[in-house]
Amino acid sequence: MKNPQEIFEILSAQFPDANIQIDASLPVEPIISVNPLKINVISKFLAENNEMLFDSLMNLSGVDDANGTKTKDEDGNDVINGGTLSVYYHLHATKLNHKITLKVSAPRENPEVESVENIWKTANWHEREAFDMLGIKFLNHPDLRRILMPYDWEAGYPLRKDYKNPEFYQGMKVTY
Amino acid sequence: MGLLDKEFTDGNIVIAKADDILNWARLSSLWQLSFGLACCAIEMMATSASHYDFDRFGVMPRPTPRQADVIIISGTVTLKMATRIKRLYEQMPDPKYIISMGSCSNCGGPYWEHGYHVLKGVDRVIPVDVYVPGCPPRPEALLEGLLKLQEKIRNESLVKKTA
Amino acid sequence: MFEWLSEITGNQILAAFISAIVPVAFIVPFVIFAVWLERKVSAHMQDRLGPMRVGWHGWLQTIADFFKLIQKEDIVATATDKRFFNLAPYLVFVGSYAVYAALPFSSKYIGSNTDLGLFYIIAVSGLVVAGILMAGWSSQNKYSLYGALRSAAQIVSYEIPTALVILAMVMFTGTLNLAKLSDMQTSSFWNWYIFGGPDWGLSKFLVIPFMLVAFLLFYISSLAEVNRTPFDMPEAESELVAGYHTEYSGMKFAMFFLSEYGNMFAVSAVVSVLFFGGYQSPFGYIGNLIGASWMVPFEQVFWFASKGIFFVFVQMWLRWTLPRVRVDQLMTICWKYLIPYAFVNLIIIGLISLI
Amino acid sequence: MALKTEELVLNMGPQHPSTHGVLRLELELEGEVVTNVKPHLGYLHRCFEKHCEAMTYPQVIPYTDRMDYLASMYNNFGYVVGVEKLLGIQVPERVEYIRVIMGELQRIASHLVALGTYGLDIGAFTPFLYCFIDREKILNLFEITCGARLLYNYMWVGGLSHDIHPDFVRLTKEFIPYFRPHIKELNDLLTYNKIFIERTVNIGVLPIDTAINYGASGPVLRGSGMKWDLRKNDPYSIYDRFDFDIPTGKNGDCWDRYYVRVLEMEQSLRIIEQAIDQIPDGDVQSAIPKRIKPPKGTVYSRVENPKGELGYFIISDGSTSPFRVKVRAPSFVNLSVIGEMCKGHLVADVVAILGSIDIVLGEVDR
Repeated sequence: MKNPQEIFEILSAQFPDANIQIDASLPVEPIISVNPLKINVISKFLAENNEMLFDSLMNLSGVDDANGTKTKDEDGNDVINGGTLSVYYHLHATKLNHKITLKVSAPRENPEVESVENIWKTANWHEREAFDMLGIKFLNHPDLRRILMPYDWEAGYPLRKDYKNPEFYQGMKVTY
Repeated sequence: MGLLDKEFTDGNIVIAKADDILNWARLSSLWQLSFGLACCAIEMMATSASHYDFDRFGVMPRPTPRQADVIIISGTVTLKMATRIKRLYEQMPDPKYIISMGSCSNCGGPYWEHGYHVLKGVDRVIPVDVYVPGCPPRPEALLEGLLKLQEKIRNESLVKKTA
Repeated sequence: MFEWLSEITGNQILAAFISAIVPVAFIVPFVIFAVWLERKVSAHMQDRLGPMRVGWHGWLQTIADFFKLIQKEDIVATATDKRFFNLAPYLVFVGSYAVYAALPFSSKYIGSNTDLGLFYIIAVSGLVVAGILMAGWSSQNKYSLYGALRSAAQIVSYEIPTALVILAMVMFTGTLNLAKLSDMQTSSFWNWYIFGGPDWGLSKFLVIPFMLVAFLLFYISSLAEVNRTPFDMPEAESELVAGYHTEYSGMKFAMFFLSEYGNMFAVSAVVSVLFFGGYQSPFGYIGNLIGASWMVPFEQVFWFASKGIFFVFVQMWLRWTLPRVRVDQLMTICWKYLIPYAFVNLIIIGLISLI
Repeated sequence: MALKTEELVLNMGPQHPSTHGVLRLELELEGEVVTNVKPHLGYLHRCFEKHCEAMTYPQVIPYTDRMDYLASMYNNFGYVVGVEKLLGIQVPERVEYIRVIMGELQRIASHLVALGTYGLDIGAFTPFLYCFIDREKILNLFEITCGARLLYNYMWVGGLSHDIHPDFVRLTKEFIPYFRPHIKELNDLLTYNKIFIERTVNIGVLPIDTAINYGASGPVLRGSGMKWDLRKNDPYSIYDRFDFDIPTGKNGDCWDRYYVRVLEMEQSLRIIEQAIDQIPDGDVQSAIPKRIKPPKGTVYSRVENPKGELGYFIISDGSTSPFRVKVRAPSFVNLSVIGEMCKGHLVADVVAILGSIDIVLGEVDR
């Protein structure tokens, strides 16, 4: 039964080059942020190492941090450029019963994160949903395509803060 | 008695008599397509269960659109589902009716403002006969909607196509 | 019936035509009653009321359904094979309607008193399979194809236990003619074949358990013959949408409905003739008691219809209680259980009939 | 010369009697044997997460109702526990007890629908209607407290929308002895029915480690034999005060998942029995804050929804409306296992397996 602080020490000792920091200032749970291209190596370590045994990925959620510069385009709604999109991993070890939260941030222009699908099979659909909603590309994911939106939806990624509704979709008026 | 009080202006007696029988037949055996979308589908199932029994009005769930007369759009119609509903509607043989159940299919319901994937009302895709308000409408409301539809069919006539 | 008519009218064709109309006059009202009965029975079994608004307790419901189905648009999809698509429902109806020719409604009336009654019934029910395959294949719909193939396999393989049980009965009774069969089981229910047949003796008591087994085997395979639960694989709603009649609408679908219920009564009638004394009354006829012998044939028709409807009720009862069997389990039941039991039963009854 | 056979792709489309709503399963078949299953989702995607970003904290609660519309009490429960953790407020005892009772009643109602529609999938029509009769009794209980039959908006952040009806306790006490024999009746009608057993035993077997790897939870995980229930392993609210045990299956097939739900209904009855007598009195709306403005931060709260582990990941940026809410829906995760379970089975088994994992499309597509 380890608390996130000890896990953070073990991780930063194990992977010195993956600039791992811990941010315990905000309420409820400390978050360990990791380099996006190293996430699969770290996850494999977390899953296999017999002190950790994180065998279940509870939740994988994509978030639009919206921390870029806001500019107004011609008809009034703002466009964000720069800043990051991040992915939060909530891991849980059923046998040793401890939990941690990993955070990975990738630049907004072309957000690329390593896929953890081969470690936890449940990540397959969660990653597809993050791609569908926010456009975060997961490298070497078995079949990365939209899961909830129609496959031929070109009006961008709906959960981004600067998303604008298309006027029509296949002849049907989208907005009210 | 029934013969005399029917004024002769609205079509002659023979047509009126045949109309009544055909309309009575159509309205008392509305076969419903067993098709549910969301929370309203659970209320529709509760309506066809023992407590509120749809079968009393002759409504029998049929699995295939070919044998269905009324399709109850029970739930939120999303853009991805709208094309399928249009195709389902076209598969049904002709004297067919639509009951739009719940505010989601009436006008987009609670998802009207931020629902980027929700079709704001099923009447943008298929012609609706009866709207049943509520989210989800109570089984009694759905039964009342069915009676409204039966009312509408009773007044239809071979001669002049109302809808 | 046919002979009597041809004497009166003089020419054969007219007599044949009239004697063909009489079963239809029985089937259509029976089907209207049976569809209403099924909806009310299923409703009351499920603690609800069933059709109530269409006439007193919904007795006009099926008539309303029939009139509505007439008004429905008759959709024939472009990809279907038109000729077979339109022919299939009538072929299925003919398959179940032809069985009525050999059914003895009463001592006075039987469609045609052929000596090969039972043999004819098995042969004719093969038409139903052809009709179903035609319906499934021609509607160009994957679900219909699946439903049709399953139902064809099911009916064909369940005909073997039916034939074996009929063979056992023929060995015991000595005749294929249904009218003679019913005559032999006269006067009281104790003479019915389920209780060992009319002639007293050791063989009567020995054969009773095996007659019961024969009855059960015959009834189970007749359920499969008619695609009723637990063998209603072809219109297994939950996986095959509506089986072979997915693409049919309006009057063609009504024809399928008509033939399904007609087939149900036909099969129940054969069961009641073989084991429960056809049109014989269990206690003797009121007509004989009060000396009005003209009443007897009508009583016989009453007993024949009520036995048939009782077995139709049992089929409905099974439909609303039992879950559905999977296709391969269906085949295992037939080939690994029903047919071996039918063989053993056949041998034993054969030996007993020698005593 | 070998018979040339082709793969047949069969679409159990969005409109199909057995897909529990609008789910499209693309089956690749060899004859009747399934070689591959590709689910297509999104036919009921109602943009829940976009609404959370535009609404304030209390306004989001009616939308949580509409996610898993068969267990909407428990959806509120998960969301409300998360926001209270973020705010750090403590809810009065009376509210905790009422929430547990409502949650367990909702679990019974949700399992009743699951078992009823599972009977429909296997072909038995009548159990479905008997289950709905009992469910109507529970819906009456909900209706007298919060006025709604299906979607209640009952559990608010820090309290409840209405106090319980004066004779709610009496009606619940009458419901328990009324319902217990009905579980036995359901068992006789369906659970021990020879054909039902033939159709469900050793179908869709899910070993424990694949279940954990795919993140399955709730009756699907417990059916595989793992004793894992959030009410005991990661307790929230006051579940640690009641004693109830966690039923688990043996070999993780459809029958076990079905039977775990039947046993869970009995356990929920036990919890309600214990909780109904100890409801302290007090005001249910005393701890509801006037303006809900939680501090900047994140919280991941998870509760034992009747379908499985329902998790809310809430990120707040200090304003009155959440910055981002991500929902870990149990049906969405349980459905991802269907591809693994259906290989090598027949079409009729795919329907049985889909029925046994009991998914609700409102939750799958959010």
